[in-house]
Amino acid sequence: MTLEVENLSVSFPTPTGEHVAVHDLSFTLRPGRVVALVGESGSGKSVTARSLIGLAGPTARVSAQRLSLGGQDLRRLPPRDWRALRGRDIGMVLQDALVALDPLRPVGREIAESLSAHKWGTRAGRNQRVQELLEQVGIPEPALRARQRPDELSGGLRQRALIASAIALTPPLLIADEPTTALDPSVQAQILRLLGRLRDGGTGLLLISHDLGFVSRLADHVIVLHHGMVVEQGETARVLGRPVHAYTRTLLDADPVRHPPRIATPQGTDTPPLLTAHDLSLSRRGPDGVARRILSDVGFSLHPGRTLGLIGESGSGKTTTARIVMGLTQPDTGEVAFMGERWVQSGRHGVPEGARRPRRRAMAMIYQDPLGSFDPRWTVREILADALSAGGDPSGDRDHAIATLLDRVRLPPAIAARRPAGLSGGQRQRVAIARAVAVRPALIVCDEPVSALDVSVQAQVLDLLEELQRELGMAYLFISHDLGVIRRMCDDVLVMQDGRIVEAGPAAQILTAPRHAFTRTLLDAAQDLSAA
Amino acid sequence: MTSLSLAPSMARLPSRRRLPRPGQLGPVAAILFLTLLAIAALAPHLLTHADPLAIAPRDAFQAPSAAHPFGTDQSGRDILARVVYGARQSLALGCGAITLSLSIATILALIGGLGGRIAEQAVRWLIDILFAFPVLVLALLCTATLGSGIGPLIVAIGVGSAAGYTRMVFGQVLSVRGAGYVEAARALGHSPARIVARHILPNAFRPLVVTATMGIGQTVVWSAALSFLGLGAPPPAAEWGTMLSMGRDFIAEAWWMSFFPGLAIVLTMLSTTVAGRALQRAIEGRGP
Amino acid sequence: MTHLLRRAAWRLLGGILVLLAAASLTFAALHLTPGDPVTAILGGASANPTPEAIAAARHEYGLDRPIAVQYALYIARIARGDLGQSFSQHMPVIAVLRAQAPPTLALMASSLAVAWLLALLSVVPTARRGAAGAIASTLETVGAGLPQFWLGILLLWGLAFEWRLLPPAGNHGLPALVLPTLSLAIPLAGFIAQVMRESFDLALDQPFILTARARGLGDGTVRLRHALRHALLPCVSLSTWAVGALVGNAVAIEIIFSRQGLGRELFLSVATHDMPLVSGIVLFIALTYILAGLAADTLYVLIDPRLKGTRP
Amino acid sequence: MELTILRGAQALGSLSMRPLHSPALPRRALWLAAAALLLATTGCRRHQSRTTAHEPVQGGTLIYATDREPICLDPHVQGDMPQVFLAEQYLDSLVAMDRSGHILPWLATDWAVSDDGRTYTFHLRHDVTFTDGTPLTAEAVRANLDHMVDPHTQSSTAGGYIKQYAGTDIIDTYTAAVHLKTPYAAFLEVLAQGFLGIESPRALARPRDENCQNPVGSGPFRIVRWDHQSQIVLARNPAYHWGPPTALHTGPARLDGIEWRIIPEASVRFAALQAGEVDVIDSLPPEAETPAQRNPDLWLLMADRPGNPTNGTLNIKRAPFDDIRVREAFIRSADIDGALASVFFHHYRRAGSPLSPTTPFYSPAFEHHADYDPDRARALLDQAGWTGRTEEGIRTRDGRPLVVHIPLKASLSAAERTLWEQVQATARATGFDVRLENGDDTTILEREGQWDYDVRIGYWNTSTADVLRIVFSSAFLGAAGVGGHHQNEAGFSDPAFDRVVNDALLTTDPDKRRALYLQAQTIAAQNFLQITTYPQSTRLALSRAVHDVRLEPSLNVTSLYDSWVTR
Repeated sequence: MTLEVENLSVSFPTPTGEHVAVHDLSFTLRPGRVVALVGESGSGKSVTARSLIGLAGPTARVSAQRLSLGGQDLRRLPPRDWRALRGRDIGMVLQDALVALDPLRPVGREIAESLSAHKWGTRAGRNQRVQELLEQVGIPEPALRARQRPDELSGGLRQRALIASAIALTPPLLIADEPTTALDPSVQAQILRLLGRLRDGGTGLLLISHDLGFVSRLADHVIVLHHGMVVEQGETARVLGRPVHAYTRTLLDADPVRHPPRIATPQGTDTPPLLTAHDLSLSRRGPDGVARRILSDVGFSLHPGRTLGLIGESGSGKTTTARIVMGLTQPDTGEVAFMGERWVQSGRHGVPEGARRPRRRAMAMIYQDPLGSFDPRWTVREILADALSAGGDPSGDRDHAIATLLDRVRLPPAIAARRPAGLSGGQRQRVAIARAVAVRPALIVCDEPVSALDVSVQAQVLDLLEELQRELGMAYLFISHDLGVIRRMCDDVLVMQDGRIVEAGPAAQILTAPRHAFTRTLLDAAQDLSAA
Repeated sequence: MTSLSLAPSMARLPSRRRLPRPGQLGPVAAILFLTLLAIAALAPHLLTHADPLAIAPRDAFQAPSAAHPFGTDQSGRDILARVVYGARQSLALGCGAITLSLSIATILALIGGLGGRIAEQAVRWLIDILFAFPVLVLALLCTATLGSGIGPLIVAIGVGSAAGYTRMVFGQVLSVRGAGYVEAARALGHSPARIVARHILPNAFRPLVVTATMGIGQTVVWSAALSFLGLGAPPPAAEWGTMLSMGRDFIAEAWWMSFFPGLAIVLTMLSTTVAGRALQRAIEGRGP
Repeated sequence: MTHLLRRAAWRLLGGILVLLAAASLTFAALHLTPGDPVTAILGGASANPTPEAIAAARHEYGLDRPIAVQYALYIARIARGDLGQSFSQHMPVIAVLRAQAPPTLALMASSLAVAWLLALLSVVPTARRGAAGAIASTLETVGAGLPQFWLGILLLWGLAFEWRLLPPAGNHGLPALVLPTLSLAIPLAGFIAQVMRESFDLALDQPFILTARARGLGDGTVRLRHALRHALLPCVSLSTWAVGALVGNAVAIEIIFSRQGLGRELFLSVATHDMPLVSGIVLFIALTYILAGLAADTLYVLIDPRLKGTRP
Repeated sequence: MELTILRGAQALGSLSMRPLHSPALPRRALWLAAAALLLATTGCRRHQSRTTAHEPVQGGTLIYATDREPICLDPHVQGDMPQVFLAEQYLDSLVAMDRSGHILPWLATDWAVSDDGRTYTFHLRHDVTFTDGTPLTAEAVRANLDHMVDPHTQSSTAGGYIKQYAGTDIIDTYTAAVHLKTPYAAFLEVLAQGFLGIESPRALARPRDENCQNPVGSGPFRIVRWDHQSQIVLARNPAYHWGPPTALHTGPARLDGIEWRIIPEASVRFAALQAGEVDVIDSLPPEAETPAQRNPDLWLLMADRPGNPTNGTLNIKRAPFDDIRVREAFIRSADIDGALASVFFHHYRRAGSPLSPTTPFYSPAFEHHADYDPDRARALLDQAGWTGRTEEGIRTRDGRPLVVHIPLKASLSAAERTLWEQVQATARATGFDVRLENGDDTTILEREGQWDYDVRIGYWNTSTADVLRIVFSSAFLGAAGVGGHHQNEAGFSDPAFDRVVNDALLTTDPDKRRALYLQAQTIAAQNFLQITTYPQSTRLALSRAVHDVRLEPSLNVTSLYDSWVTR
């Protein structure tokens, strides 16, 4: 069964006029083949996916010269036929199974629903089928898992469950919309293999992703979308190997993996460490009341002007470490010294916030979600003015200071009057950076500063951070789950797993010759995913 | 090129923009009615020439007519006039009560939100306790204690409805207290006082404008309920709830006696709600 | 699991606190009130008790003791579960409650049930359905704005007085329950529906709804099986509040429909400053509210299993 | 006025009423028609049988709906009207009274009064047993009288009526000698009231609050069950054959039982009657009277009650009413007739005299002694020196405004409330600032105890002119306890008056008493102590299916002993 799309256009009426989400998109998807839609947020990938199963929404105006599945014209399909088609002829996998599966129901029921929706078999038969499917997608103890809810499953398992529910009726075609985004690299690799198996099993796959590396591993045919326009399409090897369109090239170059690794800053041996942490550990009581160790004797030191990378999978304790360093969370044991003085001290005679406050300006933070860190009522000007006043900025001329800051982070002065909510992700993160440098800190803690951004923007922000470090000479404590980013940014690296540091050392050495097994798996996963 | 229209039953993109809300004219009507109320409260004589207190026993129980658009009551007083003049009473009650209960709520919420663990737990319990007393029950107790009349009524409703608002403001304070930007401010080394003043207070209380607007209507209803139970303003004062309860004894003979005051109450409630919603959208519009 | 015990204990403590506070508040309220309960005890419309009678009554109810003593005795008695003797009813408070609580509870139950029914009918089929949704939500706003007592009067007038479809007086048989129930249920339905609609709309925007549709599920199934459950939580917590409010609103309704019940009893006992009875009723209401809270907590977990153990 | 039984159509004629000023009427008539039609279709269970059976029918249950629920079913305790209404159905009295005020035998076959008028010897019937099996004996009589005056009983009526009671001697099983401290000519009259009904001594021996729930008498019915706030169920007493001489038949009651429903809302109560939910309602609200007359399925039974009519008593212990001129001015500036014409729909007659027309020894001479007369009122106020005026037009005397405080009990009926609102409005025209002050009953009783009022709204139902002594003589000035229930609400104290009313108790000679009570009425009237508004009255509306409902003469309370229903 083949899906043929010719000049598909989707548009939405908006107060300001017709907004064209997708324009003249054409491709053909055959069983056993993989077509990839690549592009950054707002490029129209998802709209396309939804249009193909008739779920673009009532306000959407979908038009095409040809839109047929196995010869059946989809353009004037009555709702009931659409329903019959969904799940049976085309399956759909969304990103993040935690919300893509009903969080209140056991995954087994969700999968069974794909069967019952099409009156497939008896109840017993369906349950049987559910078991098979779970096994097929490689979930151990399927009987148990079927009774668990998404939040009770690990990221990898639940994503597999989601896929299982999509392929329940073995549809010839499968649409995967960002199937691996926000997953840890190792999990991404597993999903990659699973999708590969499905393709080999003869399923036609429409793969939607922003991750070129991931796409290159799977797709036969790549379509690069930019603002709803097709900028380039063709054989994967050709498009990714010899891109003709500039945008494609920027996308490729943006991939941190392609960026030369950082040349380590020479360590000023004479200078005392800017920041030292000793056997920090912390345990927290979970909702079930059971105390869990989330950090165990973590210790490290960071010298002025250098960048220390903190890598590990989600839940490995990276952010907790950062918060303790920031003095926002009190550890159970251990202490932190900053600029040679006691900064954080566990136990009763800890350092009072009052004693920290004068030195706080010397340490700034950049958050993964900048928006949440801005007061929704404030304009960019107010935000920066506030930061400057905190930094005890001497120059009387606020507006000038703000202008210089904005210029420093490559933002137009006009931004000053706007609220962060109205800005793009990249702009927001730049404002966050501007706020951080406003206080002229000696250390900036960066918690996943780019993981929420499109690749091209990612690259620009990373460039900016490097540049600022060169100019202002501050040190970074840099947290990321992305090896590429770490390789590019860091002098030294700490690898964390389950709240412990499993390996530490110079980036060059760790990322080339890892000693610890976990580090190696991380690297392998990254290898699998990075473009050929 | 052909265009296929998809059945409306299908999912939409997660865009919060929707069809125009039920009647953009809703808010307009609401504002109009509220202005009318304001006039009635401030300059009632502009809306009616009749004297709300002048009795004419022999014109009692007249059905709505040109002379008496809303009819007359059991003493032959013009009901339109009484409804109009009653607006001041009722609005005074509404505004007074909502102000009182919101100030109670604010104070408790701040104590609970910023006063440390014990204060927090204490406030939680206090809210529980207050909630265990339905508004009317508390109000009954209050009026039993303070006697009847406007002042006690305001206190009664104010205290009675405080629980709900306290819980709301308290929750707001807590969520703001944990917000990312408050932490960011701490990280910048701002003093707690400054953080409270510049972040927590403004953000916690921004929704209060809306709440207050909507609350007025609710409190008007409650005060009417109390006057209805005979605890309202002393005669001959025109007060909607009192008129309503008086009218109920004559409902079979003169439906208009309780219908029109009730209508006034309902319209007040509705228009404050609608206006409040509009206000909310406006704030959110210029907010995040 | 000690942790779970601790939470239970905490909750119990809270409950007791609430009850104690309720008791003390009523005690205070009724001792601050002007007017000697004795005049209430002996004061019918045309009562003229002799000095001996009054002295006897004062002594009988311990009203000649100092306030502090009265309070202590009072709390002690309540702790023993003895609510005392209603002096306006000439019978034990417990007996009054036993007689008056059932009708009110029945009224509350039926009102809550009907309110939920109306809310579901108004929201589930119309949410995100353009005009229908707009109309329904307008109706909900109007409904929520109707004062129970006014609605009650109009229903009484229309359906009982003029059309004689239903019995006017609200004590005997099921038909008599209809009008009071409606007057309480319609506004409540408005409130619940407003909350439900909002969360229902939000639920419809969730990705899992898209997934469900992508499986080929019909719209109705999606709404009922997936969206609805997510929309229930806030409505449940609203309902616990409603349980409290219903008792309050029952006062007016029971009076209008001349229906026996706690609401009316409460009103009368406050008017007669019948301290034991008032505090008895208030305690009962507080207890109902607490129990409703517990019930809601269990419901929460049934609706959203993720909450298991997380609720304090 | 004499007992009036209004029968449907002719009721319209017999009632002197002007057409009602209400354009709503035709509309309502229409409704009624529609309603009647619906009634027929929805097949409502009563009112159907219009066959006016002439032969009384045995059996059946009658549903009686009243406004107030007794707080205690034993009328000795407290003593409020709802109690005596119920008592009439299950209690008998020692003596009965007929319409002309004569005392007739009942439980007591005959009696002798000693010359000093301080000992009454009662000879009882030998065949009377209470429904708990206890026989009626002299012992029982003593137990009852002792019970009434026992402070613990908390009697505020019966106890008050026999303050003079000293004790009872048992002459033999069926003969009791009742001793009084002082002569008390009204003794037999009050004994005839249900308030002083005779209960089973065995039942009385129980704790008061227990007896309150199900007292036991010897009457035509016995109390079966009391569902509080809902109904009281009574069943026939099959052994009953000692009915009062005023009854229409002898032997057991005709009804199997009575359901005594409590429906406080007047409009609901009337609607229930129209809907056939109940057979009889009392306290028919004025606004429902005309519809009731027009409803062919209903008939009305009404009678004024004896005693001190509904009134506002002026507190003469403090300004402004310590000045008789101001009192007269106030009374004359209150347009009661206007009120009776509006909220009372012309159904209530004005009462001008301190006694209700149905009271023994009532004199019509005072009906118009203080009618509405604003001009005279103004003149009087000028004389009294209330010549100043505030900008609102309130009169003042040396700077102080002419304020009249009137506390209103929450339990006051809508019509009554309106009446005083209208008094407020009319009195304002002559310069009175009348303050109507709402409050729950307890708070207001308290104020009354403290003499903290200028006008006290009340009434006093009793079968004797001796009521004048209770409401005006100095003997009743004393505040009783903290609650402070002085019966003499005016604070009137006049030795001459006291002498008259006390003398009236010493003689049993009707003519002497008549003369004395005429004097008493004169003094009370001349002193302008009350705005009397309208007589208290019993107003029943009954289904046509109900027959022979009687009003017991002493207080005109409902008696269902003779009644029967046709279904």
